[in-house]
Order: sequence, then structure tokens, then C-alpha cells
Amino acid sequence: MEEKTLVLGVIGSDVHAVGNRILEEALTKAGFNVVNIGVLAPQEDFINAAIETDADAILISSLYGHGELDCKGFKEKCIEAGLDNVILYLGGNLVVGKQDWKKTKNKFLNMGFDRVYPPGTLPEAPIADLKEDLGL
Amino acid sequence: MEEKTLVLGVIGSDVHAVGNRILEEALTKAGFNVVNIGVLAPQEDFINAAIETDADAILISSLYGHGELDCKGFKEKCIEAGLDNVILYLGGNLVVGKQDWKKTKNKFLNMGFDRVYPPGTLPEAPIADLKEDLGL
Amino acid sequence: MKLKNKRWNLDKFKEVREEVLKQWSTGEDVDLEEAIEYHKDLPKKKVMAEVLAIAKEEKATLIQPRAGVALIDEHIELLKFLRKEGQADLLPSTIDSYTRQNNYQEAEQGIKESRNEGRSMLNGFPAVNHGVDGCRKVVEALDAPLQVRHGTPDARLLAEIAIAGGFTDYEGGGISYNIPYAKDVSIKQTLYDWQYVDRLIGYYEEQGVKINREPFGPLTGTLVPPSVSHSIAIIEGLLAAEQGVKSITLGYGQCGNLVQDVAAIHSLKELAEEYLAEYDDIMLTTVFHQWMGGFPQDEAQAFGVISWGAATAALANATKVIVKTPHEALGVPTKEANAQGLRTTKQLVNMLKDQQFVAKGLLEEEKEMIRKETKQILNRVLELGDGDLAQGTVRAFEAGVLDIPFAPSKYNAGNLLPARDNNGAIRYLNHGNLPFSEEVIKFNKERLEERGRDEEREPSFQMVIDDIYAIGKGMLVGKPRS
Amino acid sequence: MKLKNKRWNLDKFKEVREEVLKQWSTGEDVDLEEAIEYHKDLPKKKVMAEVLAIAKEEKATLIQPRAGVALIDEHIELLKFLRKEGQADLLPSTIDSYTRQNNYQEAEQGIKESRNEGRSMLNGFPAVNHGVDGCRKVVEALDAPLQVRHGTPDARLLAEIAIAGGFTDYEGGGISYNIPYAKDVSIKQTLYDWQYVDRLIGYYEEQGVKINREPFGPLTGTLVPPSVSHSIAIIEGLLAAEQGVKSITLGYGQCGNLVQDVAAIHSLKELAEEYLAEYDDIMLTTVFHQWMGGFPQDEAQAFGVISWGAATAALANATKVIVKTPHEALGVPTKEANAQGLRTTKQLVNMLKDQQFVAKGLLEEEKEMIRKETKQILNRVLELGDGDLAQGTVRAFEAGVLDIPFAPSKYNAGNLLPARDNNGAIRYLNHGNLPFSEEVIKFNKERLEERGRDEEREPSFQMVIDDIYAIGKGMLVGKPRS
Ligand code: B12
Ligand code: B12
Repeated sequence: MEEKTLVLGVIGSDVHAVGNRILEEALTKAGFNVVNIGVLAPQEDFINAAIETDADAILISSLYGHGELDCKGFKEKCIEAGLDNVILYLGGNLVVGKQDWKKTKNKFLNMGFDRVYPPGTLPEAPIADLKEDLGL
Repeated sequence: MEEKTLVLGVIGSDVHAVGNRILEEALTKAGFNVVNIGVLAPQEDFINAAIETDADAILISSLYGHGELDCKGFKEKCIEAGLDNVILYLGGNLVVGKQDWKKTKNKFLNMGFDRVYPPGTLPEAPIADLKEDLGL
Repeated sequence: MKLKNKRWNLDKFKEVREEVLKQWSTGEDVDLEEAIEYHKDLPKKKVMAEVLAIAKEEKATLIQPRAGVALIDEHIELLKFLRKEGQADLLPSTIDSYTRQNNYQEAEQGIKESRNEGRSMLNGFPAVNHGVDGCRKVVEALDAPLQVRHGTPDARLLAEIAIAGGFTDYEGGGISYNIPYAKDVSIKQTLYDWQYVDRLIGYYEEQGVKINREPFGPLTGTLVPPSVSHSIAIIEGLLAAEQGVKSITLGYGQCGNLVQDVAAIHSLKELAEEYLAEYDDIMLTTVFHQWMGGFPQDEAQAFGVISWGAATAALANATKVIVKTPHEALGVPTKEANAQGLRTTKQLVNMLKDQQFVAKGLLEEEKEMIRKETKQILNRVLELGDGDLAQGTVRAFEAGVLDIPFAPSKYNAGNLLPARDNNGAIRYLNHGNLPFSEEVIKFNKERLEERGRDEEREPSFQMVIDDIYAIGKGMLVGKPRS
Repeated sequence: MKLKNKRWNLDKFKEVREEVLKQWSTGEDVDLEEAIEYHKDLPKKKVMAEVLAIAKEEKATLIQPRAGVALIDEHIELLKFLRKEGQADLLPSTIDSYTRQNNYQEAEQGIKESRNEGRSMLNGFPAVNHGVDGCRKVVEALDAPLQVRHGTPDARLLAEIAIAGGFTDYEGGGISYNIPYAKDVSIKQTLYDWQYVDRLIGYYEEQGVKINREPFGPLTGTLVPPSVSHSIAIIEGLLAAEQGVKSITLGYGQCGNLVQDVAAIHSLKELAEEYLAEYDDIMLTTVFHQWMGGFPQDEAQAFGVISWGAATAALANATKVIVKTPHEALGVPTKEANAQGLRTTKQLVNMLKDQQFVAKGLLEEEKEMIRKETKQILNRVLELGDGDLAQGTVRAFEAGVLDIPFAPSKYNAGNLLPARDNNGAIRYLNHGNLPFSEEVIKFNKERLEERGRDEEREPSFQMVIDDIYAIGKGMLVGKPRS
């Protein structure tokens, strides 16, 4: 299979590193070329990394609750940067507090993310979805 | 103060003896003449004891959840027996399950009880109320 | 009626049996030989003794709820829910209080009113009224072993129906289901009636069908010292074994002090093995009951109490733990609340399963004291019966040598006053007529005096009352409010 | 910038101070001398060091939540609620993540959006933006001591404002608030910046004002072996004491194995007393953090985890316990969920307060191993600094002699792989460059090999991953799924 490239990172002022480390491990094992920009990553770093590595997908984590603030305008910036076709996944504890998941999910889908994952997602889920979305 | 007589007991097929024991102790200490007919007491035993001892009040416990079934018609039987003026208190875990207390309370007030006490009532509450209701 | 601790011969059993089956119309549907075949066809995962044996072997702690409602379909739904959403390993059917008092007429009324009201008006499952077929519906709908949990002094008809109905475990005993659960029933009578139950189960055993028996360990659930409940548990275990019972689970209700509780489970197992040594092929397991006294009304606090029971059960390595719910203080739990208690318990039992509480120092000391106390009681019981345990038990209750705190029964002396020491362990403030040595008496006294000094008051009944309220108010030891 | 473990002279402090107070407009409102008077007028019950001293004396375990929202009035309401409905003994103000990264501009934005949306859009209380007066509003509205809890590498301005604002306790340290909380900030820089914070507090001390300091014990909260967190806690304690801090709380995050956790709290206290012996009048206390890693989403299971942390804290006799909530896995808790976690904890802390876990057998063994490991690390750190602890710390991180698992910082070697042994205690699967003796290495290896045999697999990173998920899935040890 052709190797697909993923940019992985944790957005904003967020330092939760454990899920990121495990996702890197699992996605690599699943055969992807993983570019992990780690925690505390601003929107620009995701975009630059995606351009540089000609990535097929960007996987953003936001655990600490500021997902709404940190992800604002991300899709638009991707389009500006010519990354219209890059697939965007988002996961973690996206909002502050225990909120209705459907609403949260729709909020982020409307912001332009292709798939949005609830707290506690295991790596198997995005791996299966990536295979589908990237036609593997 | 004139000594008032109370009939105390646990109604129906109910064997919960601990609260009954503590109430006996507390009511006696508070200066009442307590006639404790104990657990597993049918309606008739309460009435007979009240007649025999010329009681001022009857305090019924029901802990095990069958309070609705066991207390049916008790007030009527009291009236029949000429105990119209005897004060009737009821306390414990009166219904099956954790239910809205207001509703439960009203149900038993409507059945003719003068005061109805929620789970976990400490002896201080009925003692104060008895003093008021018996004009002590 | 002559009471002796001797296995009943079959003629006597069958004679009594005829009367028993007439107690309610559903009795006539019991066909013992057919029932034995029915049991032989049950898959092992539905047989309590088999599932317990695996847990014992693997040193696992299984979890079991209490649950029962009036109508069959609702009861099945409830148990399915607890199995699925609560991850219950073992299932119960808690019997309603009318059935427990053999008031089948009132139970029938309760079934009817439950149908009318659309909610259970009974506090449990009226198995006798539902009969053998009703019980089998329940057994067949579920994939785990089922136990009858009740509190019935005369539990003969219930045993006939429930066991023929496919239940593979039966709780109770002639003492533990009398003294805490009745007022006017003599010990002699209930020991006799429970010999019947045990003989019935012994008969099943003889035919190759394993039915587990579980004396009710916690008794009144209220400050019962371990040596009191151990004495009763061992007596009931011995009485059952004499009638041919082979699979026995002995129980103990949490006191709240970790050292005492672990010491209690360990010593219960060891003592029972010693005493039961004369019987062959006994499979002995233990059950730990999460705190059986008054609970806090607040659910978050109740979760704390439940968790502490779960943790202690796991650290003590009891074979199973009986689970309370966050609704405990208020009423029979909803199925959701029941499943919550189970999930909390499962979390802890899993987290602690590989952890041990090592038998050193304080723990050994505590075990030794429980052993001494229990043996002093049991020896006197045997003496009083001139070697016959059943006779001895009757006389021991008369003499207050067996005595259960806070029990409603008039056949119980009621002289004991238990209270917690400074560390929350339950001690004898007044040991009544328990036949204790000077050493034991002194030990108990010193512990309570130590607490008295700390609280600047004499140990007294007020201390006991404070202890009864304590856990409900968020404490273990009922220190005087300041 | 020259880093040495030497008390800063006042001139240097004041010079740096001018710059610090300019970092955000609210800095100019800080008047140190006025603040000292303000503190002197605080009643003792609002002073952390005083309240902790009483708990230490009485061997009580106090309970403290985490909590913070964007707006002042809501924050006060939240804390009042936790005090009243949660029976919290000590109060926090958890600072939002923008403030932690010194992004006061974004914090300002968050405050505005929170006003617009009518709910907190920040995950904490932006104390810098609210300024001295804002903090004092909070302090004055409450009747318990308040601590700043954050995660800020450069926490100088926050310290100036919050302490002048009446907070009497300040969490963090140059390592513990860098390595787990930052990516690109050098250890040298944060040690230097935290010397400033400690010097500030030392200055208050000199003027007779007690401000407690608490290094952040749990670090990344994920399988951190006790000797790693102990080493860091003791280093930060020593660095603080050098700057004049007198009241120090050292912390540790629950691992889940009772013996290891109790051994950890006992050894932390003992080791710290040894190392801090050279400083006079230090008031040393301990804090136990309920499980800091991934939680189960189910609330009933979460209550189980919370309870186990509470029980362990009490059995270990930590001076305080930091409480999790049933919402932990999902998001910042509502005030109700927060109070529930507190009430569960209080129930257990109360029930267990008079119970001890005795230092015999396994516990002694575990303590001894933690002591050895910690001392081996700390000795090498001092060696690397030629006797200077601050220098040694910087070099130790470079050399991987200090190393924190799963940390985001590039200044951290990241060579460690911790995994649980068969009993759930955390061991070194890979000890990286930690300067351990053969004995220590062998001990750790054997424990993990034992588990490997049990699970029929080689100890590997997959084991670590399984352990990270385990508690969230209801287990302690991440055994392979069958
Ligand atoms: C200990 C206990 C037992 C012991 C009782 C031993 C004995 N013989 O006394 C045992 C284990 C035997 C037992 C058995 C059963 N129990 Co029970 N038991 C309890 C428990 C845990 C504590 C009761 C207690 O002693 N509390 C301490 C005393 C001091 O408090 P109290 O009884 O509430 O009494 C105080 C107040 O309520 C008040 N009060 C009481 N009566 C009155 C009357 C008046 C007029 C006033 C003013 C005040 C008042 O004053 C008392 C002193 O403060 C409660 C749950 C709880 N509360 O936590 C369940 C509970 C009462 N039991 C319950 C049930 C269902 C049973 C069983 C049917 C089945 C079972 N679960 O095993 C059997 C019933 C047997 C029978 N036929 O009655 C249910 C009742 C459910 C409901 N109402 O919906 C409860 C609530 C548990 C539950 N949530 O399921 N139980
Ligand atoms: C460990 C932890 C910490 C550690 C982190 C150490 C480190 N540097 O990594 C410490 C203690 C330092 C910490 C700090 C903070 N934390 Co924190 N932390 C946690 C905790 C307990 C576990 C996180 C974890 O490691 N889980 C294990 C990993 C394997 O799971 P994961 O991170 O969820 O990732 C998995 C999935 O979510 C998914 N996933 C993640 N991202 C993505 C992306 C995509 C595209 C896909 C498909 C899947 C996916 O796959 C991963 C692997 O399975 C969580 C609560 C919880 N989950 O129980 C809180 C939690 C995330 N923290 C929280 C908060 C608020 C903070 C703090 C702001 C304040 C505080 N409470 O101290 C600071 C923030 C600092 C900052 N600037 O970011 C909140 C967030 C609240 C919210 N969203 O409403 C949580 C939920 C706790 C809570 N309920 O309050 N935290």
C-alpha cells in the first residue's frame, strides 16, 4: 500500500502528551507515516507541517477544554494555504465540561472538520476511518 | 409535667428493630411513658395497646417498604375503637423505593396520620412535635 | 418434634414433606425427581457451586447484588439489567417480606396491586406464589447462577419451589433467619425447619446435584462483633453439613475497620475449615457483605461506603461480595442505582484483585482474638448440648451464651452491647453471658476504656447509639458531637 | 542569568521584580508592603500554613478540590458551593491554561467570551487579569485558606498578584511546572524564575507572613514511579527552603497499589525531613493526589477510583488529599459533580481516620526500595552540580539522571518506561539513565518478569500502553485482553 502521511499534534496551549504519544505509536504501527508536531502547537504549525510533508490528513487533539477557542478558523486557514483536500480529524475533550456530545460534534463538524471524536476514543476508530477516507 | 403515654411499634411483617430500640430509649429519656410493642405488630396490637394504656399518641414505624399496604384503614379502625383523639405519628422508609417525599407524605397525611416523618429522622424531631401537639 | 443434630432419614423427611407442600397451592407442582433431571441439564455457568469453585481457585472476588420485584417479567428485566449494566457475576432473587413470613395470601394481594399500580408494591420476588414454572422462567432467561435471598424462619416450601425451579443457591439458616427476622418463633422450631431445608439439599447432593447453602452472615447488620457472627455461621455450617450439604458459603458483614474485617474473613475461613474437618468433600467459600447498618442518604457518601466495602472484600479475598446501592438509606433501589453500586464495586474489586493485605502484626493479633472468642463460645455451646450441636444451640440461646445484638426475637437474650473502639473495631462493651475468658474480657474492656478516655466519657449505651448513627452521618466511630 | 542554589539578595530580587510587574497591566497594582499588612490581618482559618499545622498535629487528612472559572462572581459562588456542599477543608483557585502560558491577552478574550456566552469559556480562573483586587474579592468571600493551583512555567507575575491578593498557598516549582506543562522552556530558566517566586515568599516569611509552598507532586500523572516524583519533590523543597520558604507541602500522585502508595507517603515525609534538616523551622506536610491518570467515563466506576484514593490517603495519613470528580474523564466538572467527589472523599477520610496501615513486612520492603532509589538519584544530582543543587538539576536533566515519563518537554530525556508489576505497583521497565545500583535494577526487573510470565508476553511498550488505559477500563494492571 502507498504510504499516507498524517500530521499529528495537540493544539493551542494544551500540554496533554500521553494520548498523543499513544496515537503516534498506534498510527505508525498501522502503517502510516506520522509527522508528530507534539503538544502546544499553534494552528500555523499544523498547516506548515502539512504543506512541507504533503500530508493527506491532519489529526488534531484538544484535551484541555479550549478546543472551541483554539480551532476557530482552522478550516479557512487550510483552504487559504491550498490544503482544501487534506482530511481534518479532531478528537479529545473538546469543550469545557461534560456536555451533550451530539451538539459538540455538530459544532465542530460545522467548523469544517471531517470527523470529530469523543473523549476516550481508542486508536482503532481513527485508523479504520482513515483507511476508509483515504481509500486504503 | 403530667406523664404522657405513647404506644410505639413497627407495623406489619417488618422486623427492623434498631430504630425502634433507639426511639424507645430517646422517648423515655425525654420523659414519656413508652409502651413498646416491638416489631411485627399488626394494626390490632397498636389499637389494643392504646386502649389498655389510655395512650395519648401512637408512633408507628414502617421501614421495609410495605407501609402503604400495612397502614391502610388504620385511622378508621382507631375511630371505630374510640381512639379519635389519639395522635398518630408515622415514620421510617414508608414506600418501596426512593420516591418523592412530598407525595409520600401527603399520601399518608390523607390516610389520617397527624405527622409523617422521612427516612433518617432523629428522635429530636418527634420529641419536639409531641411536646407541641400534647401541649407540654 | 425432637431436635437432634443427626441426619434425617428419608422417611421422616418425606412425611414432613407432604405437609410442607400443602402450605400453598403451588406446592403440588413440585416433582423432586423431575427437578433433579432439570438441574442436571443446567449448564455449569448457571450452577452456583461451580462458579464459586472457579473463583475460589482463582482467588477472585465475585460480585452479587440484592434484587427482587413482584412480577416475573419485571424481575427478569431487572436481573438482566444488573448482569449487563452492573456486570454482576452472580444473581439473586430477593424474596418479599410477606413470603418471608409465610403470608402467601398477602403476597398474592401484593402481586395484584403491583399489576394495577404498574410498579412493584412488594419489596421482593414472591417465589412461592409464582411457583416452580415461574422460577424456571427466571432461571432460563439468565446466564448466571441464581440464589434465593430472603429472611424466612420457615423456609421449607420456598426451598422446595425455588430449588425445583432451578435456583442453585439458598441463603439462610435456623438461627440467622430467625433471630434477626422474627419475634415469636422458637429456635428449636427454626433449627428443625432448616434441617428440613438442608436435608432437601442433601438429597439433591446425593443425586449428584450441587446446591450451595449460605447462612446469613450479617445477622442484624448492626455492630455485630465477628465472634458472634462467626459462631452462628459455623454452627449453621455444621448443621447443614450433617444433613448432607456439601457446598457452603459462610458470611460476614463489614464492620468498617480494615484490620478487623480482613482478620474476620481469614479467621472465618480457617475456623470453619477446622470445625468442618469431620465432614468429607465440603467446598467452603466466603461472602463479605458491604456495610449492613444504616447508610448515609447522600449518594456520593453512599458511594464511599460501598467502595470501602468493595475494597475490603478484595483485600480480604472473600469469594464474593454482596453489594449495596447509593439508594440504600432511602428505599429499594431502582435498577440503575443497583447497577451503579455494582459498577463501583467491580471497579475496586478489579483494581485490588492482585493486592494482598498481609497477615502480620495487628492483623495476626486481631485474628487471634476473634479465634479465641469464637472458640470459647462454640465450646460452651457444645457443652450445653452434651455434645449435640442442635440441642446446644437451643440451650445456648436460653442461657445467653449465643446472643445477637439488636435482634427482635424474644428467644434472644439481648444482653450484648457492642461499641467501637478508637480505631473503629467493634468490641464488647457488655458481653452479657458470652462465656469469655478473663483475657478476652480484659482486652475488650481496655480497648473501650481507651476510647472513653479519648472522648472524656464513660463507655455507655449512648456510645452505642452514637456508633449506630455514625456511618449514616459520615463517620465510623460515633464520637460525641462538639 | 546565573543559576546557583543560593538565596537571592534583595537588590537582585527587586531588579527582576520591576520587569515582572510590567508583564501585564495589573502588575502595577501590587504593593508589597501593603500586602504584608493585608496578610497580617487575615484570620488564622484563612491561612494555609496555620490550618495545615493543626491537621498535621491532629493526624487529620484534609480535603481539597480543584476548581476555577473565568469570572469572579461565578468563581466565588463555585468555591462557596464546594465549601458548603462538598465540605472542602481547603480551597483552590485553579488557573486557566492561557494564564499558565502567560497568554494574558487570550485570557482577556476568554473572559469576554465567557461574559457573552454566559458560561465559562476558560478552564480556570485568570487571576492575573483579575488583578489584586479581584483576588481579594475571592479571599474575602470565603472562610477557608485559598491556594493557587496552576501549571505555569513562568509564574512570577501570577505569584505577585495572587499572593498580594490574599492567597496563602502557591503550588508548583521549576521542574514540576515545567516538564509536564511545557515544551520549549529550559529547566535553567524555570528554576531561575521559581527562585524568584520562592524568594518572594521568603520575603513575606521574613516579614512574619506565612505562605505555604507546594511542589506539584504527580508530574505527568501517568505511571510516575515514586522515586522519580520524590526526587523532584525534594529538590524543589530544598530550592524553596534556600530562598527562605518555611512552610512546605510535598506531594505524590496515587499509583493504585496500597502498599506502594502508603510506602510512598511515609518515605516522602521521612526523606524530606532528612534532606531538609539543614534548614531551620521548616513545617513539612504531605499531599496525596487521587489517581491523576485517565479515569473511567462511567460515574459509578469513577466514584470507585475516587474512593480508593481517599482511603489510601487516609491510611497513609497524608496531611491533605486532592480530590477528583465523577466527571474527570469527560470534562471540567460541574460544581455539583465536584462536591460529590468531595463528599465521597470526606466519608472515607472520616471513616478511616483512626485506622493505620502498619509498617511491617511488605510495606517496609517497599519503603526501603523507594528510599534507595530516591537517594541514588539525588546523590548523583548533587554530584553533577558539584554540590550545587540547582546546577545539578539542570545537568541531571541533560544527562537523563532526572527524567519524567510521558512529559512533553524537550528538555526531558524521555527514556523511562514505567509499567505495573503483578500487584499493580509501578516499576521501571526501562530506567533510562537513572543512576541505579544493580540491586535496584534487579528488583525492578524481577518484578516485571514475574508479570511477563503470568501474561505470557515479554514486558514491552505494549504493556505500558495497556497500563495507561487500565484504570479507565476498570482495572489496575493492564493485562492483555483475552
Ligand atoms: C439494618 C437493616 C436491616 C437488618 C435489620 C435487623 C433488625 N432486625 O433490626 C436486616 C439485615 C435483617 C434487614 C432486613 C431487611 N431489610 Co433492611 N435495612 C437495614 C438498614 C441498612 C438500616 C436500618 C437501621 O437499623 N437503621 C438505623 C436506625 C437507627 O434508623 P431507622 O431504622 O431509620 O430509624 C430511625 C428513623 O427512621 C426514625 N423513625 C423510624 N420509625 C419512626 C417512626 C416515627 C413515628 C418517627 C417519628 C420516627 C421514626 O427514627 C429512628 C431513630 O433515628 C436499612 C437501610 C438504611 N437505613 O440504611 C435497610 C432497609 C430499611 N431494609 C430494607 C429491606 C427491603 C429489607 C428486607 C425486606 C430485604 C433485604 N434487603 O434484606 C429485609 C426485611 C425483613 C423484614 N421482614 O422486615 C429496605 C426498605 C426499602 C424500602 N422501604 O423501600 C431498606 C431501606 C434498605 C434498602 N434501601 O433496600 N434490614
Ligand atoms: C493526565 C492528565 C493531565 C496531566 C497531563 C500530563 C501531560 N503532559 O500529558 C497534567 C496533570 C499535567 C494535566 C494538566 C491539566 N489538565 Co489534565 N488531564 C489528565 C487526564 C487525567 C488524563 C489524560 C490522559 O493522559 N489520558 C490517557 C490518554 C491515553 O487518553 P486521551 O488523552 O484522552 O487520548 C486518547 C483519546 O482521547 C483519543 N484522542 C485524543 N486526541 C485525539 C485526536 C484525534 C483526531 C482522534 C481520532 C483521537 C484522539 O485517542 C487517545 C488515545 O486513546 C484527563 C482526564 C481523563 N481523561 O481522565 C485530564 C483532563 C484532560 N485535564 C483537564 C484539565 C482542565 C487540565 C488543566 C487545565 C488543569 C488541571 N486540571 O490541572 C491542566 C492543563 C494544562 C495544559 N495547559 O494543557 C481536563 C480538561 C477539561 C475539559 N476539556 O473540560 C480533563 C478532562 C480533566 C477534567 N475533567 O477536568 N492533565
